[in-house]
Amino acid sequence: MTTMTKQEMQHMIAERVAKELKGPMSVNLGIGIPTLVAEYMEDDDIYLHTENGLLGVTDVEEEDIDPNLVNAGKLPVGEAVGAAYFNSSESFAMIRGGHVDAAILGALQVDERGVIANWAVPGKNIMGVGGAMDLLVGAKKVYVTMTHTSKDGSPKLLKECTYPITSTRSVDMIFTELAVFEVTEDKQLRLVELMPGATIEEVREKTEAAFIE
Amino acid sequence: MTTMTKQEMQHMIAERVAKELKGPMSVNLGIGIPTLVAEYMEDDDIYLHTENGLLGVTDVEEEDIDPNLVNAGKLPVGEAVGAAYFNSSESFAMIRGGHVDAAILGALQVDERGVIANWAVPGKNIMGVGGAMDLLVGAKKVYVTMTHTSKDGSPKLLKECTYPITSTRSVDMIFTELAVFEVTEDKQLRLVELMPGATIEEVREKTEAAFIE
Amino acid sequence: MTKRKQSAAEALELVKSGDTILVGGFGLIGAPLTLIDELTKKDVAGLTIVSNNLGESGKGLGILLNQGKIKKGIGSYFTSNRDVGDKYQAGEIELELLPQGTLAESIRAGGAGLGGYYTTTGVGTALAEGKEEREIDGVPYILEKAIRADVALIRAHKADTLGNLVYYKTARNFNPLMATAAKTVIVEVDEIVEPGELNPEEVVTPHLFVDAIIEAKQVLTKEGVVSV
Amino acid sequence: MTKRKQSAAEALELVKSGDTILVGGFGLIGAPLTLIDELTKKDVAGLTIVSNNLGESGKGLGILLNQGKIKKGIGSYFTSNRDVGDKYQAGEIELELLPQGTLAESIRAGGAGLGGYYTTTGVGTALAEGKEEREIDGVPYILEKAIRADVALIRAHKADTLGNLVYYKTARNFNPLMATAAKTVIVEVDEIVEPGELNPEEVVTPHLFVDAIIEAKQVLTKEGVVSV
Repeated sequence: MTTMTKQEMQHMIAERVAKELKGPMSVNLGIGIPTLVAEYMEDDDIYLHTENGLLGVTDVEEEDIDPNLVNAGKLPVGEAVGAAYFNSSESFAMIRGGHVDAAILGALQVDERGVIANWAVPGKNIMGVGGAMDLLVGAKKVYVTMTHTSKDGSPKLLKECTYPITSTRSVDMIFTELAVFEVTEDKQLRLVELMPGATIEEVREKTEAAFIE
Repeated sequence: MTTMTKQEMQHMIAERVAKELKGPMSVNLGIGIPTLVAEYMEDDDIYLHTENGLLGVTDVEEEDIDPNLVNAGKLPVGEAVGAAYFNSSESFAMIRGGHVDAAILGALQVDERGVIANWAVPGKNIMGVGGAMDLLVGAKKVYVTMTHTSKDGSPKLLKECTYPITSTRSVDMIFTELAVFEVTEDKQLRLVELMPGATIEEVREKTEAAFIE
Repeated sequence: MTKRKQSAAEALELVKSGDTILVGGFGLIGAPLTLIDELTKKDVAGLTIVSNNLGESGKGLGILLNQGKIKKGIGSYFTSNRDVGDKYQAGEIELELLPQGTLAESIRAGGAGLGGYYTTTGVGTALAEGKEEREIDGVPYILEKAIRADVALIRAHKADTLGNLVYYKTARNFNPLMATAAKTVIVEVDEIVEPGELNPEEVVTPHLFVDAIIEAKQVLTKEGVVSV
Repeated sequence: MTKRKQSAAEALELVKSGDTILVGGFGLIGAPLTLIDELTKKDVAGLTIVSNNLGESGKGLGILLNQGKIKKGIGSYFTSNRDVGDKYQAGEIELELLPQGTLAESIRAGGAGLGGYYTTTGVGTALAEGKEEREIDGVPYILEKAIRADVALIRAHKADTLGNLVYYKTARNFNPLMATAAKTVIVEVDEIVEPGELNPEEVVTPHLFVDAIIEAKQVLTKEGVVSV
């Protein structure tokens, strides 16, 4: 694992999440690793939603970039066949109302019930939340992607989040470069898969949260 | 006055209200006498709103009737130049949000503060309200048109409404075949005009509500 | 993938007794007449119907009413069908009357994942009875709750096979709202086209709201409702 | 009648110190760059700006921020402009952070004449502090209040001279909402056309919301903001 670059790690996680997506479905991709998921989706019946007002996001060639056509990360995107534009209240009505099938989000921390923190760090100014809280309460399924540990090696899967939580709702699955967890109905983490090259010992060592093996 | 048909009376009232409308403005016309007001509007900058989803109502020739293009009374209408269609929640957002400049409505009763009853009769089933309550709370100005008395000759301008009120909001002006009243800032009726052929004695006799002469 | 169904019967397969059903239209204008017609042939009862009106006497939802399949009606203007009053007098139907803007807004709130909202409409009237009143910034409002349903039956003009919808003139009315507020959304349209044929800027209902599409077989014309 | 104004300065005549101003855009995308530019030249102070972001550092609303004209910002993602943090640390600006969907919904509620609404977003988080929580049908919600403003500065694609508006791709974002929630609504567009040139089925903002229209002179391109 130590020979993998950060970028390779991110792509590996993105590729793994993509396998969970079976169309027809609508999916909202967050910033960071989630954005990479689009590269690995195999099903044609997956429709990407971006909360700034488009259902039907595709990638775009450099020469076709339109400065007024972007995703929630303000990156240039393309318009899929069968797309639709809408305003921000309509977009979040879709999200909050339960009409988006899945959201793939990054996280700073996840607790052992699957509750995540992904919008603020204590001690710093709380300056931005964007659509994170709306996606957490509204998306039918929430999949979290993140590196298993922080830069300093400390676990991100914790007993309790020490950062402000994004929602009281537990996510459905968590994907790291070491493992895939699901959150059970009674809100426990369950290890469902080791990622290539990872060992159960390494996962145990780098995870503070209790999980079912 | 007694030689006037009911239809003539209605047209006379409609013609008088039309004089109050100075564009640019958006106006919602209710069912009955208010619908006739469109025939007498002299200003080109008046845009008619109908709560079933159209700004830019015009009249329509028999041969151009489209069964899917109607006003709130379900009567066929035409589409003006510069019109726009919208859904029912957008339409009532316009009304309730104070974006429609004037509503012209019928009334069953008006009390001496200008509060009206126009949607239900006690003792009968309360079966329909439509957009009446929304227009009352939302339109910037509300003009009421009605015959001065009921079929049995009893006054409709009363001390208190005996029918269920439509809103606690006082209307702005009341137009009958006998007189024009405005509602003052301190919520009193003030006679501003006698209609052609009417006498102050007749208005006094047929009006139960107190009014300033 | 296509959401096109071969018949109204196939589209209505999931509808069952006791369901709450949103039905589009302002009277017969923009009402899903083909789906309503099929519903009158289906063996269901105890329905709660949310619709501006309950059709006209013997037309549209009026047929369903006369069949006794409607347990409760939620709408703003039942006066357009005189049979509703008779049923109500006979104790055969419950009714909930809402101002038209409140009916529309409550359905939108349901679709948008809201619990309820404070509106000025109806404050101080008989329709505010039993509803919480509260002042916000000095203005009195009443609390109205969101409306959500099991099924929505709606009418649009065109659909692509993904389920994107555009509407036609004042037949739009409640339909786009209702498309957002039910677990299963069934649409009838004049024409079904391929994805890419509708302009993305002009789509009113994006496809993620829609479950099934059929072509309309009962259509409102100048001469009334006709089969096509 | 035409709502066309000859200059941004003329369009902004009514704007005054202490105003609450809604400003469209998601970052610079769909932001009314010409009107913002003119606002930076105007002698006003103590503004409350409601906008998803406060521009970028030294761009769009970021200039207004650095001029010290903004007393308070209400938005969802100030992180996109690092200057906001510095101003906040220095106690030179108040900030109110809302989830993006709540920001959008509160503006819509303001335009729709509602007092507030119950949303699930934010329940149990730091952003729910001080907000009323209440269960409706077993689900916990928090109360969010409507947002209304003195002025809205928005960006659309085309306007007719009456004020009907259509938008362009993801530059639509908050603009149609903001058009409904201010006493004075000022729009900049790529093109002003005659009434009748926009299809009534495709108008997104009907003209009764709009007060003044100008042609955009500052435009976002692949190369950044340029004057045209």
